[in-house]
Amino acid sequence: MLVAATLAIFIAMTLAIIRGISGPTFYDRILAVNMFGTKTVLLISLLGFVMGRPEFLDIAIVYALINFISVIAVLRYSDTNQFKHTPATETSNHQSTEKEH
Amino acid sequence: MEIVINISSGLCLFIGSFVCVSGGIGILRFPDFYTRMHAVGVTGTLGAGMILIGLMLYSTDFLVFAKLVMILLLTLLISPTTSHVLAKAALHNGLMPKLSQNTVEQSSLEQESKETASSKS
Amino acid sequence: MLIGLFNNWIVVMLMMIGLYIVIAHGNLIKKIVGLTLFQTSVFIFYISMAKVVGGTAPILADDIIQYSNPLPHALILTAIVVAIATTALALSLVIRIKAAYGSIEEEEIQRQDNQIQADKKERKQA
Amino acid sequence: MIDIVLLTLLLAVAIAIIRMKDLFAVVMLSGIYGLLSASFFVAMDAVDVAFTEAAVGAGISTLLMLVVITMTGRSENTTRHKPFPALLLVVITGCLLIYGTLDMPYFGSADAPVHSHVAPRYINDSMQEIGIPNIVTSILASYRAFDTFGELVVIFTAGIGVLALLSSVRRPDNGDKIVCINYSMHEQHLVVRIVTKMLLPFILLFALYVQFHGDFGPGGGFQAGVIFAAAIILYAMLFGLSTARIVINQPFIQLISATGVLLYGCVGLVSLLNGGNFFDYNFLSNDAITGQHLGIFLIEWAVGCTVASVIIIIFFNFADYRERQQSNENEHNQESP
Repeated sequence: MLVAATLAIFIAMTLAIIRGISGPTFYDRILAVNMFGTKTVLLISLLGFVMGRPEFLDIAIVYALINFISVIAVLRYSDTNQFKHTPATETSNHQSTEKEH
Repeated sequence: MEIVINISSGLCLFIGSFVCVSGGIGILRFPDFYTRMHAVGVTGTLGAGMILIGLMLYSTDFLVFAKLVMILLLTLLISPTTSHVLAKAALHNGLMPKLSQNTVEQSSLEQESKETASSKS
Repeated sequence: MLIGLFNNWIVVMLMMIGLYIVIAHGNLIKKIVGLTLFQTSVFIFYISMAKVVGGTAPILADDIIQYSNPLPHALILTAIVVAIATTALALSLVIRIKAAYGSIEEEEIQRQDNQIQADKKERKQA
Repeated sequence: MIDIVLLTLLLAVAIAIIRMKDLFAVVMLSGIYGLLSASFFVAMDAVDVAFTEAAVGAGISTLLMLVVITMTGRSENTTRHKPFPALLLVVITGCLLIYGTLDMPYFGSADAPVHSHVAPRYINDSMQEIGIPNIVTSILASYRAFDTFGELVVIFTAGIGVLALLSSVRRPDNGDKIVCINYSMHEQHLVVRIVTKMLLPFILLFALYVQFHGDFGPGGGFQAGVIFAAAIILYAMLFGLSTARIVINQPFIQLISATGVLLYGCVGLVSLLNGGNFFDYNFLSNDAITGQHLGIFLIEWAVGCTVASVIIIIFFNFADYRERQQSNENEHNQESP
């Protein structure tokens, strides 16, 4: 069951990476990084049990904290004009999403 | 007794992994940022909680158990906060939700309510 | 062989990706990201070298006989912190370059430098 | 098996980084890259390294790059110079390196040359010689203390370099405007502020735990320093740089960073004066093991102080430069129309 859960986490991580790469808006990327961070916390906890030495869970705590700090940092420093959401800043062809804007 | 604990922890892990994978599919398949965030926000907390509870049932050492509880508490505190901040920042920076074509009036309504909310705060 | 050397090959590929970014991209921040990739690939190389099949983390416990090699871990641990310090130094150089040239594209900076050189020469000839 | 999956994901992320034009996306992906490589380190039993990489690679380095991007602009110029010679060079070098790996010992083999030289001594004798369970800490702080001293001086020098490049004497009249910017920016972040206030004591306590627990589990001065600095950075981000500077002012933090290096050097000198070699902790006390414990304790503290304060210095100067730039721009905008 532990191995199956690890596999499931891997699948979720892969999907998050795909969203992080394809993106369209930069909030999607932050979301992907955030989700990836949560999944990494779970992966580390699971790996400890899979490998038989679960006493190193401190690492997972650090991951959770760092994940929080980096998301806050992104939002704190995205206040300049270049991060205002306009269709021109889109990087891929998903611009139809913002027609109403 | 041992069998009961094993089965229940396996069940927790299974539910947790299922929720995690469905969250992953959600982030990939949903049409716009807000729905994606909904998928991640809901499944992130629930999936993490279930998997951590499953691991708690597995653990034999008290210290390991305590650390898992700590991770669970942190996740419960941090995950909703980040979702909240993310959605708020996206809305403030002008990213609008994708709406179907016949609800444009609704979107303008929403714009108004947003403005009143921001003037209140 | 495929499984036995897979880690090394991935490390080589990551390293070459980092090198390619450093050579082919003109943007200074992208170059720094490339350097980070290169550094991380070296870290991965060392750490995967330290692994022993069947071993566990090098923290002594009573009922464990086989440990992974702790020496590369100690080397890389310090290297990571040094890497962040040097990256920060590089980034602050980028900030100053941006302040001085108004751009962080390598070609633009070079063009401005050449311009200054040419101006100086003209002034000398005059 | 786990490592193969993780390495493949790493490769995919790296390839995506090449192709990205948006620097913000590049930085986000490099954050994912850091998290992935840290998970790989856990799978490779390198718990101490994973600890450091998690805090540094995924947290601090992403954060610093982000601050710089907001100052220097987000999009990359699309033209690459000489992509084909570069590609050729890279492919040739890569092929040579792969040819070189054919002679390497296979992954995980216990009789590889790496494992035959000094490592057995560390694994077998460190409990008798040093007396702490975490072998990585005993190598880092005792067997190779001189190495670590060098690394610490490098970090300190990098801190000085950042100071020399970015710091400036703050004009007092500018302070009010910066406070104004901060105020307008943060009044809406109520929820995060409350959560952060709840979390901060926990993070600081956790940093201390990591500092003291480094002998028995993953942790130590480097990790604790980074976590401590991360807590201060979080505070500075949400409550404004000027508020954070009241808590930790610049001269104080500079003093701490220098004190760390000095303390480290002094431990070596004391052991030298007591009749041993440089960094021979056996001579710090009458009992060899007690001496080792004392030496490692002091050195971990020195490392923690210097790392924490250098990272705080770096962040403060970056953020300060950014705020000054922003207030200058605002002034400029107000004057121009």
